[in-house]
Amino acid sequence: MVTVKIENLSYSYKDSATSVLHDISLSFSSGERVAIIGQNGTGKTTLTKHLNGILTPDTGRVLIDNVNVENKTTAEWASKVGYVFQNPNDQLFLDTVKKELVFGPSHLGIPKKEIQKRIRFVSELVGMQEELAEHPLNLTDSEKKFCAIGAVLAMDPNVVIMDEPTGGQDKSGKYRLAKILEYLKTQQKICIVVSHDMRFVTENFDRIVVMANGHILLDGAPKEVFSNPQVLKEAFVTPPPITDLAQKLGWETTILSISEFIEELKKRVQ
Amino acid sequence: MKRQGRRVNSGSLISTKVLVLIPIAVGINLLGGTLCSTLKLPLFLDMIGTILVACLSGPWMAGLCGLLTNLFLSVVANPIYLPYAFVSFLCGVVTGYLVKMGLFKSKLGVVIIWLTCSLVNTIAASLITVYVYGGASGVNSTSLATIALLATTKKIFLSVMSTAMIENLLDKAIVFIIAYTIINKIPSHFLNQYSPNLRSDR
Amino acid sequence: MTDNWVRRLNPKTKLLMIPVFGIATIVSPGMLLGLFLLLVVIVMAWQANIIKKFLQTMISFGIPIAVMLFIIQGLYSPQNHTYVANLGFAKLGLEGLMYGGKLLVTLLVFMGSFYLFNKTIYSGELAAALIKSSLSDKGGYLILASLNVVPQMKRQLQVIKEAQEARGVQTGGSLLTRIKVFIPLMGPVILSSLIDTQERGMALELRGFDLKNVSKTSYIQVVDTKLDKLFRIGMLLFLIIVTAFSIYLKVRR
Amino acid sequence: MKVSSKDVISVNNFSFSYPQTKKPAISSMNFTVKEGEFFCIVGANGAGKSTLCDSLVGLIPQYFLGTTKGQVLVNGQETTKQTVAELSLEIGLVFQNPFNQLSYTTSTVAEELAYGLGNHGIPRSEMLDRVAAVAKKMRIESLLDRDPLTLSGGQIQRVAFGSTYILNPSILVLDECTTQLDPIGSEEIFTIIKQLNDEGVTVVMTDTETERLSMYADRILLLDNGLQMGVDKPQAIFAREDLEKLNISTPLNYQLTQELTKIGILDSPEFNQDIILEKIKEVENGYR
Repeated sequence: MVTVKIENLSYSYKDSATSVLHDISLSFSSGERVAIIGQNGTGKTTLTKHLNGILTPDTGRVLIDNVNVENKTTAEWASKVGYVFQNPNDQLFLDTVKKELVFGPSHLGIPKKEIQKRIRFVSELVGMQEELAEHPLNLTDSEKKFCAIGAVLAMDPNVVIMDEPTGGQDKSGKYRLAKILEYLKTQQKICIVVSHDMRFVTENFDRIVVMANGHILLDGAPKEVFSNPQVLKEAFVTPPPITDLAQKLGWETTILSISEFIEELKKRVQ
Repeated sequence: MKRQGRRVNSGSLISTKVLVLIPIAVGINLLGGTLCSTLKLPLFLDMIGTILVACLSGPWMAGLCGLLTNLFLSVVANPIYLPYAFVSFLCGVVTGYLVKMGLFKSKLGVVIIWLTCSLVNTIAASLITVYVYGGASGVNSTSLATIALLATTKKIFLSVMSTAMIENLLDKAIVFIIAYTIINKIPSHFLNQYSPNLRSDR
Repeated sequence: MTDNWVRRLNPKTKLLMIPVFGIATIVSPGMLLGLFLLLVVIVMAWQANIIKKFLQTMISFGIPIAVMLFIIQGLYSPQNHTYVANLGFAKLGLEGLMYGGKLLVTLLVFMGSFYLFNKTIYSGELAAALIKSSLSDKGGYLILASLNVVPQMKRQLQVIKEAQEARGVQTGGSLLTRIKVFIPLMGPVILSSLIDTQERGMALELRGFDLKNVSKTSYIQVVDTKLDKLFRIGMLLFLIIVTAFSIYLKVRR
Repeated sequence: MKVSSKDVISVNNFSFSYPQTKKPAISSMNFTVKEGEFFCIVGANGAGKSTLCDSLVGLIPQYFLGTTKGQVLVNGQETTKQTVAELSLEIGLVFQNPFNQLSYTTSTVAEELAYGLGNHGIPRSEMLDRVAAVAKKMRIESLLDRDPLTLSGGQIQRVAFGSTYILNPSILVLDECTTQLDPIGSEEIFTIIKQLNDEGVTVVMTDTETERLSMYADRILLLDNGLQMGVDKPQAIFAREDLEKLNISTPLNYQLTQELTKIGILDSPEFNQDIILEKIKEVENGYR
């Protein structure tokens, strides 16, 4: 079991007077898959960077399992809070995929046997078992991302944060990501993902947080969130095309997938 | 019809491919220095980019890279660094030629480059410190060490050179260890676009 | 940036000032001419509205050097024969002091005119001036790109530092751990910059960087007035006269 | 119809392999692009989309070392007969990462846009006119005095795009140029591309996201593992049964069309959203 609580968090960057985050309160509990969406520059990444102490709030606090994040360094939180950066090139520095995966757990002092077991499992989960001996820079951008995700998952953190994992992923990449999210849910982890891909978000998340200008505009299940076209417009978020189509037809129920659309249509014409 | 790919601009003095590498290498040099001050290391480590260029595009480009590094330092940080541009230039050229001779392929070779480079740097930098700055370019730990030595030996050049030598051997040792480690991490498909005399085939 | 006559001078004029003033100071006997040229630079800095920063830089640069020169040359110069004071552990020599003084003035003239040049030109203007004077546009590229690439790399370094901390890499601690952390930090910076380099080179080619037989043009206009040309000729004449006069003085002695 | 019958690009049996790799990155490419066409290249990651784009603008084989076979013709001329710079006056390339498209020698957006013109020796008076015109087209007039490195992703992508377009190429190659943008940002870029295409510019575009491509493309080239799997109209490409295997997601519009045809609301596949909307409304009203 793990809990994350953000209490009245406000933050502004040193070099600018305007604040990036305003009085944000959120809490997440075990097994939740949460997507944070919103336009570029609204503070999504800034918010997630508070969860492992990369940034410290100006006011308010962040508690993980009731421990204030500020009490430990980011490196110390690494075993508990895994963070996958947007650009895998920022994170990878070793010369094989396997070394990248081993790096985290061996730093935590985990026995060799256990590490081997984890690597076997994680490399399969992220689809990298064939590439273990490969140099990360010889991988495609999408593979690099999975390598970075694997490196974080190998530490078996209870909270996993991913910044834009969907960007540039093809179909199989997104499918693999969905599998990873599913696995994390069965393990009762908290998974927080920043994404622009509305279709992916509606299909794979239990909860969506919509941000605009450092505020939280909406927070709830995909159905609730996408039933507010006015607010979404304010956040410059476009709902998935199928939802949009149903709204244009004037249907009251919020549609998130093709099958739902067809079902609703059948209901209406019967 | 089958033909080898070629660069159309091969006639020009510096190809674009090499040219764009230099500002990046200058940036790497400066970042090394910046990182030293943020990590509070008593070192400079501002030659990693130059070594990289020496490996990828030869001695003269490496010299140019060293020259620009100091030019830039004198523009943004402190004009004191300007005269030492000559030293960085010389170090780049020397390193470049030694790499060209194939010395970067083995660990022993790297040791030779390290010693040569430290020596060249020490002599050239001392000459500048003595003849341009009259013995010390400012108040820091090195200058204080110089004065201490001066008080006992009474010989300016000797004092300047001994402190510079110690400082250089340590700094360049770390620089070459890092550069060697990193260059051996660059995947071959990238290096293939540049020069072949880099490292033993792995 | 405020507009004034110092800023409006052609970059080439200000660039020429550095060697002319510096060399004139070196060749002239004593330090009088040097002091006068330093005064000229100071007046120009005042006219360019950068006097405060200028003086701050000159002082923070000059005082440590002055102190060191005083100790090293004043106390330990082998030329010392005439002693002006005895400090107990060493004697203060006149020759060393004079030499140190001349060196200090020379350095201040060089650094001062360099600082003035550096702070009163707009970097794009320099490149444009260099391109116009048919000095290689590749040289212009190297100077400007080196200046522009660094801030972005610094930002990237910051992101990488965060990413590595998030992976459990400690960036503080003993000297050894701090040296060890250098690779996880510099490695990604270097490797990802090298990858970017490839595309940047491609982009330059696509934008006609390497075109031959084309006289390149620039968006930035560089004004080279008659006054600029006059200044430049004047400075060169000045240098010749100073050199000739100094040689004459030396020969006569 | 905006598309003419003239071939502006023809790729004849073209293959390329990078040094020291046995498998070619792309092999036996055979297709043509017509003047005014909106031509898309679709394929999974690593299928060879970028390699193909680099080949169209001459970077392969002029900039990258490697082995080539066959030829690429742009406006009837082999790409190897001109330098990349000369070729860029006919065919421009926009990268995925706009930061790599900047020259790093300028301190304002206006200078950045003008940079390529300067290299081609365009007189300053004409430069000013063209900068103003392109800025208007790319909707970056208000940014002209800003430092490019301080802009947001969407803004900088438009600057990068503008700096390519300012050379007036009649063909534009766009290599996943919206992947790094948020939905609004990529919408803006797509609108601009569509507008240029309507004005007669030939567009060659790659993306992993098929949703939008399916709406704009006249024809699609399907790539897999460096091989050409087919060139056809989007309707035909997205109706293929091997898409799943090739790792390409079917656009929602197509899935919906298939479902609607199944339950008899549409008689034949229809991809225009407005028409679909109309049809459904008709059916709904009929039952009310």
